[in-house]
Amino acid sequence: MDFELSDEQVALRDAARDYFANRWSRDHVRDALDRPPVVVPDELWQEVAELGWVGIAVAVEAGGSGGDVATAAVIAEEAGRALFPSALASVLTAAVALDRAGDRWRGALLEGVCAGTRRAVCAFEEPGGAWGPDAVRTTAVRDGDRLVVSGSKILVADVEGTDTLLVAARTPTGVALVAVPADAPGVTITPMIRIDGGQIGEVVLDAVQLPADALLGSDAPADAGDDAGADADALARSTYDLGTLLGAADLLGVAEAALAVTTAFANDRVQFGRPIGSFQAVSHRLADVLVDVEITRSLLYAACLAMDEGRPDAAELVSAVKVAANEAAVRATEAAVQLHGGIGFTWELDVHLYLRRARAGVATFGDGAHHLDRIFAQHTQARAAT
Amino acid sequence: MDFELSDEQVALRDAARDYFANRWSRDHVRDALDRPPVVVPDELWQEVAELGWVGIAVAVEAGGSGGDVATAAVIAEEAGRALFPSALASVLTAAVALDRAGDRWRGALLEGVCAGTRRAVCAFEEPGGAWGPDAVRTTAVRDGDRLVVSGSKILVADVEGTDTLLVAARTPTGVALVAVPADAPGVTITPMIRIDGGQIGEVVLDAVQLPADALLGSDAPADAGDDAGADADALARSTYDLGTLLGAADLLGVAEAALAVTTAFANDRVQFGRPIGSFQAVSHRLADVLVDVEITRSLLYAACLAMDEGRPDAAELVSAVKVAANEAAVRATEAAVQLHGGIGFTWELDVHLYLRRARAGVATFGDGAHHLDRIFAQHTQARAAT
Amino acid sequence: MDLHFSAEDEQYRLRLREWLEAHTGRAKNPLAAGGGGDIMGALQGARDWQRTLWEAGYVGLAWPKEYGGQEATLTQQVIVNQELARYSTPPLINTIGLTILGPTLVVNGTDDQRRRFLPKILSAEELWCQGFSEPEAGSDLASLRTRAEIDGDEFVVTGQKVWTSLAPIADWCFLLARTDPNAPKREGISYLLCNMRTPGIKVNALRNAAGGIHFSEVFFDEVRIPRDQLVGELHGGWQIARTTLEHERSGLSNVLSLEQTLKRLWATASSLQQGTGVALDDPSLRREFARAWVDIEALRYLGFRTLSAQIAGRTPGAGASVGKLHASQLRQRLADLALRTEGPLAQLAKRSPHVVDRGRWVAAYFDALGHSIGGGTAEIQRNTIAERVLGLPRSVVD
Amino acid sequence: MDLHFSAEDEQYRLRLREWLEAHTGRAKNPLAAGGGGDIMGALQGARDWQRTLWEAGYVGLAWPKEYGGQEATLTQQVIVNQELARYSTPPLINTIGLTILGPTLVVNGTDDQRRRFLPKILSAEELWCQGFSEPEAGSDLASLRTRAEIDGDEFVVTGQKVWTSLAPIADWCFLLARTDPNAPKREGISYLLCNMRTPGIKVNALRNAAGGIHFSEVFFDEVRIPRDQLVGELHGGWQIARTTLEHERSGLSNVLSLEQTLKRLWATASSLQQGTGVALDDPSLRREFARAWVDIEALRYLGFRTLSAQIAGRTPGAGASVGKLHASQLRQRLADLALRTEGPLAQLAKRSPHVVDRGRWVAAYFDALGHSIGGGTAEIQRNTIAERVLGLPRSVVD
Repeated sequence: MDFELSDEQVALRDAARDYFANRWSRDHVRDALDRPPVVVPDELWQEVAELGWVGIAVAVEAGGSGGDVATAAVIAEEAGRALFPSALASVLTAAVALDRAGDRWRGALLEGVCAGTRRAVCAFEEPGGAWGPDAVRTTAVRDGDRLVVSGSKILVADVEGTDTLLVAARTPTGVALVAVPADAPGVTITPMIRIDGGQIGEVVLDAVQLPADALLGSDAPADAGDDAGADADALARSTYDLGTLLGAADLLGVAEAALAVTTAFANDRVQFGRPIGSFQAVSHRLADVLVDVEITRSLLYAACLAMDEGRPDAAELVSAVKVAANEAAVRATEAAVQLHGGIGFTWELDVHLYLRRARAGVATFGDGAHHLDRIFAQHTQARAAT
Repeated sequence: MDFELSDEQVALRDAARDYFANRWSRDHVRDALDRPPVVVPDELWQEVAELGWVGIAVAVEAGGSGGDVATAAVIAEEAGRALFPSALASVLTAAVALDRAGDRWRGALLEGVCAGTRRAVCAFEEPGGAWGPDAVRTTAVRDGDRLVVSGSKILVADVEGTDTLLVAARTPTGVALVAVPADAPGVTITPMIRIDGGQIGEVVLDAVQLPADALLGSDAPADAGDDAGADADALARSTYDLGTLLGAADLLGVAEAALAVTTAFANDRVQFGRPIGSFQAVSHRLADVLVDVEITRSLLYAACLAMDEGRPDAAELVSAVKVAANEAAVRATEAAVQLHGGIGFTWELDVHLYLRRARAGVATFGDGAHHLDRIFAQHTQARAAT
Repeated sequence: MDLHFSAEDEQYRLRLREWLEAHTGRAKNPLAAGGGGDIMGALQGARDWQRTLWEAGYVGLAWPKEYGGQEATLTQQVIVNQELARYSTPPLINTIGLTILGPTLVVNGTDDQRRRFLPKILSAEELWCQGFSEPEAGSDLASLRTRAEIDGDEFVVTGQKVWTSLAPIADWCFLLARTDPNAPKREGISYLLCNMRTPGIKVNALRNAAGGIHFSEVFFDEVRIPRDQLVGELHGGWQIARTTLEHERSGLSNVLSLEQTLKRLWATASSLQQGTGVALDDPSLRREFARAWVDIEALRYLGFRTLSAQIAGRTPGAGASVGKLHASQLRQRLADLALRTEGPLAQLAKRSPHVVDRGRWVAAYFDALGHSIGGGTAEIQRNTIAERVLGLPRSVVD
Repeated sequence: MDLHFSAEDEQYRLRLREWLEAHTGRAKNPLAAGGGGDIMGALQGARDWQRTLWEAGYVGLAWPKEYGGQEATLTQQVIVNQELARYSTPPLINTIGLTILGPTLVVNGTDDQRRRFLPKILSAEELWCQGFSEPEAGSDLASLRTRAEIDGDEFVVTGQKVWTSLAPIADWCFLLARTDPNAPKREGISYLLCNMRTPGIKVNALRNAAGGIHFSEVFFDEVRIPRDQLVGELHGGWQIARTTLEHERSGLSNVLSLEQTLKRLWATASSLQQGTGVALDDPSLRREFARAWVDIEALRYLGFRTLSAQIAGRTPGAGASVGKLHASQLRQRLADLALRTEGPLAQLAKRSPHVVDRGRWVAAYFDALGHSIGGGTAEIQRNTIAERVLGLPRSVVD
């Protein structure tokens, strides 16, 4: 039994932390707030792809690095810590969906995505104020040998520069991801702006005509028999869960970074003749943040293992870690603002960048109430089943 | 405009505080926990009645002291501070209901109650887990010139030694208080035990036969015309609100007492060479309790004025002060336990007595969630009306 | 206890309403309108609005008539506050002068100072900024390092101030400077009034976390201030400033803005789609809205109690610090509630498509975080309550 | 990262389950049963149960075989914890000896001490209590005043201990006493083992806030302790005790009891009538139940991480203090949730008609409040985390 990072994961973490520290400045984020969105320059994207991080959780034979969910979470956490754009997690997630969708989806697109020459992202959320697959109203309707997708997506992460959208759409048997070329007729993409400068957009799908096999996995009813592909609904949901988990890892990185800068500040800043970190109003608040962070990390590891093992409690643990990560990130970054005092409230300091990323992350992949409701429902189902 | 106690109210407060300090020991409460309930000895009851406190809010011509709701709250708060049994507030509330019910109810019973020779209390709550008039299922049905009351009441405060129960029962036009002699055939009273030793009981009403005019106020439909008495439903509800308000005042007294003993302890107790009150972990928690207390007091005064003036927002403000008082009392008494350390957890110290009274008070007349729901509903109604 | 307004008071309210009905047409917030446009015009508009209100007798209600005030009753002050809020009139541009310096001069100023400065604070002819905080003296204000050396009939001031609101447009600054470097830290500080056009002053605007400009650094390089612009005793500035800080913390204006905020948010939550219904269908959210209402009412009546005590000639007691702490926490809870109400859309920036209420709530969130820092952090408020109200030993010994 | 149990481990689990199936019939909590009845019989039953479990190889898993332990892997320890919880077996009577003194002796004891004491801790033949806290030395434990003077081959101990669990029935006590009154406060303390039958010891049971008896005062009046019952170096007791306190804070046992509590409360909330439905129909309450589940899972996996670090030979790091603080807060939230679930019935005492679950939840509430005091208050835990994990300067300087 081992419940910490493996030596390889530790090495990866250190490498990612070094890389981001050397190649990515938080000043990019600050500057881009005035001219959003924050984007990863092509050169850097190429580098992270070559480091194997875009395809980190894609099978080696499909062009990826063959890592597990826990390994992907290491990358997402370090990206969060460095405020590196979430594009990495977004494309990484879409790549995993393609990889898991079976042989049909391995090949040029997925290899290109892993190599950094092409990009795919998922589009789940829609106008209407609710998160996740259950709220999807976009439809994918079979019309002869065509699949017709109609609907409207918002908050689609890292949508610009993407050549393939994995659009979550309703089918007769649930929800499925449908691969939609970004330049397909009927697709209109409008930029939206995130409070942390993050690149998101609105995607309107006006009766977009696609080949019948544009759908990832099978949407045939369960009793229809022998389809060897992945079940489309399960794939769509587990993809959303993976996104949620990586979102939580990102928030954990943000929380730890905010805690670290505030701890350093509390050690340095002298008022009333003492470092302010010696006042319990400061030190106890930071201790509470550390508890939040450790709690989140523990749940993150648990959720990673559960997803990797395909355990039935995986979805519940993913919700659990998102609940914890939301709180940890908000508390850590709000404590950072408060405990820095006036200086923490200036544009020049990084504190507000962490706060923005935290608040944007909370509003992505579900807030606490959303996930607590999800946990309660799953718990009740589980009890009813036993 | 004046928003503090009047000089007379201040004098009354000081007199009550002195009286309870001299005549009531918290040791009575502690001792009685092993042999509940805590009761007021007859001699003391006679004294508080003679001081005019049982009939404090009853009109002078009906045998009372003619005080307003704010004056009654002064007494309730001091009783809470001293952990004097809640019987005072219970009987005081029933007396006000009788006084307001019109001439029919002024006379021997009410005069006796004010004089301390007779007792009446209200019975609202029922099995079923919800608080207040809306949850009443007990019925009062007219049968010729009789009124037949059937149902079950629990958590009836100070029920022993009472000769008249004002039982909340459902009528065709709402809820009404019905005066039921405690020894009427069909009435069965069973003692229950409160965690603070308080005297409560279960009252089962098995088709209790009463005269037709046993109902306080009129339960005729509003358009039935010219009844000069109070409206029974409004009277029942405002009586419950008065009880709630006095319950909040009691909790405020408890919170202040707990804050005071803890503040004194924090000044005296030395650890690490300093009074523990100089550690922010202690002092800031007590400062937060003070904020809770001041908030509660402000809302208490506002609710008293609103009730005295019969303002439409009175019910909302009563709910507001109960929400605040519940929190203040729990936070103050839990802080008292925690900040006293091990010693605060012993039977001999009074700290747990305050905690018990606080928790019992929270569970009486509605918890925070109950009152927040009530406020929301009233707000929504008010908006719909405008 | 009696919260009735007298017939006379109600008459007063009626007159004010009539006046507001007639004047609120041109009272649209001129500063807010000036976002990217005609800044100087907006500034003049803001000065004009304060002057108009003052000429009508609704500014400086508590101040002596001699200096342009009204000597109105506290009840009338409450009425004015209530009605200005009801009509959503714009804030007054010279707030810092009105709420902090004015009351200080009434108590501690010389007759000449009062005559010279008070009327122009009221009319907004002279805008004021405050020079208290310094980079190394925030919560620990008494550690300030700005020096004022006496040279003949003048003070010569050198140092740096920070978190100064309005500095780029202010005409005057009231500041604290160290006049005796050898005295204990609280005993060598003086309170000075400085014309912002004096040579040697440099203002450097600071951008805040929300991206806006509300604060500045102000550098003083051998700035000469005539000796008659000293307020109170030489070296006696600390005590005066403390009083000033207490003025800063009183008042009911918080309630009014919080009430407006809740009202707006309630409307948003009642209409914002959430799944098959609206955001406010969520029972937990409903309770939090009700709770916010409770907290605002509490703040209102806490303010009334403080006023009552003042009317009765008692010291305001705990009210001021308690009110400030409660208000700043409440403002944060309300801002957090707003973001949760927005759900997924809370991630959207001001100018984004689909943003709710033009991004008002993210702005309110940043604003709320600032509120528990500015004018004394929440931590310092708790110290104050613990020590001065509860009588606990000092946690900060220096 | 890998949380699989090996085939061998699963085999081990299976054997344990078979054993438990065969033995849990008579494993009903003997102490709980003994409320007002046969106390001595209940005590013997509790000792017997621990002995039975030990003889089967399920007590002292981490301890050296030489002294009656199993030298089992940490994974096996986890399995035993899990299965004992699953079968709701009664707690072990000699917990303090097992979790605190035993590990201390393994590290700091002499060979003789280990041979003499460890096996009888395991078999529950000798019950232990702890003599650390004193009336004037609670959070500030190093201020303890109990003296131990050396007289020939003996220590002569005089002083008072408090908050001592099990003192009236314990056979032995491990205690801290000041052996050098002139040394700095942490450098003159020694760690002693004392037979509770020694003349001069007086035990005075204390009633706690809930009305039960869990703690005692223990008075030492010139109690003579042989010199070979000193653990570690003379005057070196403080360092040993610190280690002891860390042992006290580790372990996964909290998770198991919290899990049982949540399960029970969930059942209650699903059946307790509330208006026209049950308590758990309230959506806010549902979220709080889900949240409690999250917090318990977090504690579980936090425990696993601490274990993993131990297995890998690393120091447990933040885990212990963090786990203890989180667990005590969680226990309180859960108790508060229980009382809110009960609604109006939360006011009822244990033996009252209509009381829910025989008053379990009020008892749990008192118990939870005690948990954030006993074994280091929450405040002390936060100090520890701030100083030792985050590296902040000490807030308590003495």
